[in-house]
Amino acid sequence: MSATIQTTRPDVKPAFSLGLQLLKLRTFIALFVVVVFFGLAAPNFASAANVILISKQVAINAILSLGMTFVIITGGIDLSIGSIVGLSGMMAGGLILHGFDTHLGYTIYFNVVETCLITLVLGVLIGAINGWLITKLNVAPFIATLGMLYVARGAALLSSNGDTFSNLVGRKEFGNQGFPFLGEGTILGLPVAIWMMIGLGLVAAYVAVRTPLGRYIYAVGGNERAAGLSGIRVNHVKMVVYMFSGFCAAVVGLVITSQLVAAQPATGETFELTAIAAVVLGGTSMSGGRGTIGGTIIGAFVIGILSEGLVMMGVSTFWQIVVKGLVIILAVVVDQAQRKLQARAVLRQVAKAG
Amino acid sequence: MSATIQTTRPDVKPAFSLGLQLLKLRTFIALFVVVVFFGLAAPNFASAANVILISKQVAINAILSLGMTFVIITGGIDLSIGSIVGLSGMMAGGLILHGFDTHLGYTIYFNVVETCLITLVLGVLIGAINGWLITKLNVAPFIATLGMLYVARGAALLSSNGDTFSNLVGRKEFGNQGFPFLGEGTILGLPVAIWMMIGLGLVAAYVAVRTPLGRYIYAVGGNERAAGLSGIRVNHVKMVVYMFSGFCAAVVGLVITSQLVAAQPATGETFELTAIAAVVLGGTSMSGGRGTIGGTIIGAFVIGILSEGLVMMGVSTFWQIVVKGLVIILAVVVDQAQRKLQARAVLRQVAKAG
Amino acid sequence: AVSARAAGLVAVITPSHDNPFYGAEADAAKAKAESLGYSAIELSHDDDPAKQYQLVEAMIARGAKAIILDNAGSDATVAAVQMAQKAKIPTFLIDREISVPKVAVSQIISNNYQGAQIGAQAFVKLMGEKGSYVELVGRDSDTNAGIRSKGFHDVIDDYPDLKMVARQSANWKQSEAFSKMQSILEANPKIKGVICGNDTMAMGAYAALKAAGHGDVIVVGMDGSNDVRDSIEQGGIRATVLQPVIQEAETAVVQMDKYLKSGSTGAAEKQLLDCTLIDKTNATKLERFKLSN
Amino acid sequence: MTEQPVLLRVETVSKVYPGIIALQDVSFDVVGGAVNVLVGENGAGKSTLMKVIAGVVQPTSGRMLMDGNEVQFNTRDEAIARGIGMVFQELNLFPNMSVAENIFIGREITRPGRGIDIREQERRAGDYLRQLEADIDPTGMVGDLPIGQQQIVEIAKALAQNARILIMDEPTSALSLAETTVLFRVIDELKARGVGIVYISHRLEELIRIGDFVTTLRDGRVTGGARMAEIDLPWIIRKMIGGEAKDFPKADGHRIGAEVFRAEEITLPSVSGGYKVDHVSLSVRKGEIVGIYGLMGAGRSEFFDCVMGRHTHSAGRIFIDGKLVRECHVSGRIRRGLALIPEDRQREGLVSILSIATNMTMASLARYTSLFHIRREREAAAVSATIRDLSIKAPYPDLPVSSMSGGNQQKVVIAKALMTSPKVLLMDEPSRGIDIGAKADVFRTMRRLAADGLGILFVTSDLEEVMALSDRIAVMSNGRVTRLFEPGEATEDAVVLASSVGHGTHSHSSPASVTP
Ligand SMILES: Nc1ncnc2c1ncn2[C@@H]1O[C@H](COP(=O)(O)OP(=O)(O)OP(=O)(O)O)[C@@H](O)[C@H]1O
Ligand SMILES: Nc1ncnc2c1ncn2[C@@H]1O[C@H](COP(=O)(O)OP(=O)(O)OP(=O)(O)O)[C@@H](O)[C@H]1O
Ligand SMILES: O[C@@H]1[C@H](O)[C@H](O)CO[C@H]1O
Ligand SMILES: [Mg+2]
Ligand SMILES: [Mg+2]
Repeated sequence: MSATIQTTRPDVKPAFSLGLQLLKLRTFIALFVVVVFFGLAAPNFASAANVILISKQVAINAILSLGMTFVIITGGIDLSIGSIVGLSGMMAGGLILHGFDTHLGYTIYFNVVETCLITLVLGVLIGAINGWLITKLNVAPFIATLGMLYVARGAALLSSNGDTFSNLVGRKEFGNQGFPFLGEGTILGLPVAIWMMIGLGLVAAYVAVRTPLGRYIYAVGGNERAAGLSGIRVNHVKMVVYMFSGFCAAVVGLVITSQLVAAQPATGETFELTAIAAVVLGGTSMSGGRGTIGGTIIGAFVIGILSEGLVMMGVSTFWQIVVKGLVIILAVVVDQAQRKLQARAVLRQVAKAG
Repeated sequence: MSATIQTTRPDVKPAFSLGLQLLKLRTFIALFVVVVFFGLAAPNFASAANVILISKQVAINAILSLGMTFVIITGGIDLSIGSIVGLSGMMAGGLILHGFDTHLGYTIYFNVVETCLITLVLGVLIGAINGWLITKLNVAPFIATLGMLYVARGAALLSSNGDTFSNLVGRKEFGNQGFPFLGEGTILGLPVAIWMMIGLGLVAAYVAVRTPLGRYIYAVGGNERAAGLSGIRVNHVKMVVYMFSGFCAAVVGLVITSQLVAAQPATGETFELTAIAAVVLGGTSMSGGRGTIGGTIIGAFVIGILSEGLVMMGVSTFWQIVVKGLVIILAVVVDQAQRKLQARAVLRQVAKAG
Repeated sequence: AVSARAAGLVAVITPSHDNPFYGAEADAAKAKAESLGYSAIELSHDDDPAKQYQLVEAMIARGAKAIILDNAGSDATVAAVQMAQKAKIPTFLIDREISVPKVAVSQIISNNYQGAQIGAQAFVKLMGEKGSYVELVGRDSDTNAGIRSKGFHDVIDDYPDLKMVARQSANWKQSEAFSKMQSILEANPKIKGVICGNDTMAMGAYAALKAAGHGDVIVVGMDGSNDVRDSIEQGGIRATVLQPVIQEAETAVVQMDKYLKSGSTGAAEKQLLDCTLIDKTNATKLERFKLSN
Repeated sequence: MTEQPVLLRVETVSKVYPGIIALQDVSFDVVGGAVNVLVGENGAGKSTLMKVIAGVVQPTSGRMLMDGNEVQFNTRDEAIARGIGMVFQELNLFPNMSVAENIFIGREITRPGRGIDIREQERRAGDYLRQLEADIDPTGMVGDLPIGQQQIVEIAKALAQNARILIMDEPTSALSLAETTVLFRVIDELKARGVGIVYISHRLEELIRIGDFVTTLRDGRVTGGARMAEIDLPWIIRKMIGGEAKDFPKADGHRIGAEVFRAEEITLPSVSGGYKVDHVSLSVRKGEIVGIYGLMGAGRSEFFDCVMGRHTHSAGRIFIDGKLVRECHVSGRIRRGLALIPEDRQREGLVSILSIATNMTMASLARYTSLFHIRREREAAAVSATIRDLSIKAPYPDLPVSSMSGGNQQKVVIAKALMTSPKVLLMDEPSRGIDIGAKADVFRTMRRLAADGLGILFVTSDLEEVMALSDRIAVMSNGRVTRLFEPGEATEDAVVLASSVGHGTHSHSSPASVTP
């Protein structure tokens, strides 16, 4: 096929990388547009303080989306993260307020760090249950996590019988003070939540592109059977992604609870949908095997800025809902359109060459 | 689907037909269990009146599930039905209360039949938009319908600016009375809603097993590429299933609005999840290609009876949520387990024989 | 228990108990009913009229003697109550009213207008009669939301130096109030006060303010929940308005008992109970929506 | 033969794909009542041309004529409407539906009012299958059939279309000698009925046998066309690869060492009763190539699956270098030096949306990883080296593997296995859908690997292949090893005979009826 190679090598390569750039830029463009738009439309939107505030709010959805990205790349879905956020919040709140009652007459109070660790473990555990249902009992991810959505939410409500664990400042005598730091605290002027987003984001990105695990995640999403035959432990990989997703949800649970200084069992409802939206906006395909962490983060920002901006402009809640829906659809439509366009561009190139 | 098991060798046929029965019976057993349990546990649960009542309440979810079944068999999903229920309710309510304002100074009032037809058309239209996004712009079903979930809900809220259209009895001078019949009315002692469920159910079942369209739906779900190469108009088939799903949602919208004699824009939230649960309980696989209408109906009854029974026993709402989740997961786990067991049974047979 | 069976079953239907307000009223009603020899079950309609309708249907089938209802929307609830009425099952509304009279036997609700006004007066005083403020409104389908908002403005709007810079609905929800407040803050960092249609929203709003380092902003709520009480005691939220919701629930049950026995409650259908202001002075005396004195 | 009508004429058709010109000014006639053979190397453009005719792919330029007037097919069903049937290179069946439903998909037999006539469909499906002498239950689920039987269903499906033009793109790639013979008889019947048949295969001897007209493609261009009667094998080979035939590398001149692999009493009970793999014991020595011959459904793929540890309920013991293999996971066994090249590259060999390079290194990533960090440069080096070794046509290793032709995709799968530098290589139909050029590459590679001390077990349904390549030959039938031939001991007759033990239906497949 020497002929083909000649026609392709010199002049198609640029076309490809160009197309790739386009594809990458897609989400950036969206970001750019919303920023500029609201910068003009909404009062002191672009102020430094505000940028930080927005990032801080985006962080919550962004962190959830990180876990969701891997899940979706393996061709799965995790509908339970919203409920996990709620449940882990209650866990943290309960531990700080009432401690852990060993039914031996005395109660253990954990310090904040321990409390956080326990909560994170809980999140990972729930993720593991999801993974176990999906891999060992081969329940469809949608169903397994849908079930967990209900179970975890119910558990959260039962844990306090619907009440709110409020005023979670801890008590000196219990040595469990300082919990609000996660929510209010700042490091080098940046809120903790933002640092978490950056940290987790970098780790996830590295895993995705530079580690075997990352490759395996893409492979499993692309063709499970082939992956298995290549010696990839498909089930292990799946377990890991759902556990990571649960972990991210628990992190968010902690952050929100600490921000509210109160744990409310209904917290996190429909968070999963916004996370999925961000992931898809970021160019991850629902059919698995394709997606990037960077894209997801940008997707989260686009959604965050959008809803922020609309609220700040005082747009009616009802319109906000409509816009959200349109954006989700539009994102994917544009994505598709660009893929097509790109392909065509290349074809024309080759046609000229050949 | 019953046909999923086959045998080429006569000697093991009995074992298989047995396994087959088991598989078919699975959902029946569940039904039987819940009925018996609540029959004993909840006072006058099994009364004729109550049976009709439950069926009436099940009808709503059952009708939604019919549409969802076909969608899922094609390997898709429709998250927008809940919002369509809300929007079509508002449409009907709006038409009855305020008529259609031709901005030419006069307002048209439609009679109830026309109103219903217009509403159904709306539902089909929204379904068509979903289908169009999915087939023409190839947006993933999950995303397309997720977007529509927001857009339609927003539209419903905007249509009345969040208010409720109340007291929809119509007016003599407008000749649009009689709308409540759908909700309260009975034919031969059975509520209209139940008749609708029966009617739509029979049609759907016939289409599924006896018409080419039905075969195509299974074919598309089983192997889309092959379907295309076999000359099946894959896109047409998909359009049809989403339009039918939208249609079913509109029907439910009418029924509920007529029951409440009021249209409330938030109506139908999370209905899609319960519908999916019923479909899956009925043995339809989320990966497409496998499922039956009969199973779905039974699935809807299991869920309906369960929640109804729990209510009657005065079980806390929080526990109800947990139970719902467990049932959804259990349904699929049992399904999977039975398949495995079945296979093993035969293997043991072979071992004995050989 | 035997006698309870004899007296029959009472259904107490309220919104989801994840707002302590509803938990409290439901428990109060249940306790009262049981003390009068009824058996009672607590159900929740999650503010979904369709679900509420099905619950009422179920209770009719279950053969309940009467229904105590904190409803899911003043218009969308009428049909359900009418259905019960047709089935000869009296409904007694608490906390929220419905738009049609003579369907429910009695509607025992807080005097939301009066309550809103005393709340607003406290707010005005705390604000020093000037400065920019934000209003968080309740769910539109709940008449309480509208009435309270009116009550607020009928007072506040008399003070030209009090400027409302944002008004958003948070649907009575804590989490929604939190995120809405965050966003509003971004557009208006210099707000001085926030007045809320209920306590859960007040809690959410205050948390957002505190997290953004605006803990000094004046927040006033309405309900009188323990959470807000604690916050008041720690100098967070400044004031709230206690709804006599326990009293409402108990009165409703008493009148129900009377009605079932004699065929009349001996009271008008609509009954408004006045609210009381809660602030630093009397917060300590508040426990689960009851003032001990 | 001059009165034979031209049913369809393709005129100067071109088709451009990203990075590749699949077809360039191709003209091609489909003659009725004749077998029009299309032959060319992997990636020559055969499938693409056929897909154009069948309305699956739209040409970038050029036109098609039927009965003199121009036609244009934008979708598959438009072509079907004009009587164009096709058996695709990759199977296109519905695993979730019955054999009968598959055969009549898109052309259901319905009775007014009463809907689909299931009984009638099953009856007629039975007829077609009988015509192909396959004992497949029309009510059975296609998903439960092995790939060989699925291919027969695919052919039956095409027959049921009663097409005027019937395209067969490598229909015999998973068929045994016996099935192939039956297929050829059916093809003759169709010819007699005036059907125009287009036949694509890499098994050249087949083409010589049944072809009437032959067209050769190379790099998307037509390089020759003639009546089969007027030309011979060397001609075809010259036209398609522009050089002389590279035939099977000789087996001589390499030492066979100690035993490297031994399987003992491998069994796999079958869901449909009996055993798919029936107490199979086999051993391979260093530098030895053992060929496993058998009819379709003999259990060879299942045997390999058991060896790789893909079946939880299989029994038996496996030894590598005399040490018992305890690892039960595929990953573990790969680490112990086993590697499988699966039969179905689409479903089990490749992750089609990932790049060529990623696919190649998928099974051997550990080698390019320090701790948990992938060393890109090491990986890239290994990839380009292997691409050279196997002369894979991959201008850019970063393109998705789906953009390669069937044969080159197969080479990628082989590359993936080799990059784990295994001790024992299990190859299931390694030459399936590969042209002689590529075949020779693969076989030479097999030889070289053997010479390097690798033990190779390979499954094939090609008699010539197994005879030429194997040091020893194991013949399987009904899941059992019916005979083991020591070097030099095997004769075609004996092998075929052993392969049909307990296959009453296949008794006619004596070599006499096969060799032209
Ligand atoms: N969908 C596609 N996208 C991009 N390139 C393609 C696509 N399909 C085929 N090609 C390219 O077109 C050329 C011809 O492919 P085709 O499958 O027709 O070859 P072939 O003759 O059938 O080879 P084989 O004998 O291996 O099947 C190949 O080089 C292949 O890379
Ligand atoms: N997925 C399956 N489900 C049920 N039976 C199967 C399946 N795959 C294969 N079989 C049966 O197992 C036996 C061996 O099939 P297998 O595919 O291993 O044969 P083979 O020798 O590899 O032939 P081929 O060349 O077609 O692969 C056959 O009897 C077949 O019917
Ligand atoms: O009056 C009640 C309470 O304010 C509650 O907090 C929200 O719902 C309103 O109807
Ligand atoms: Mg090909
Ligand atoms: Mg095989």
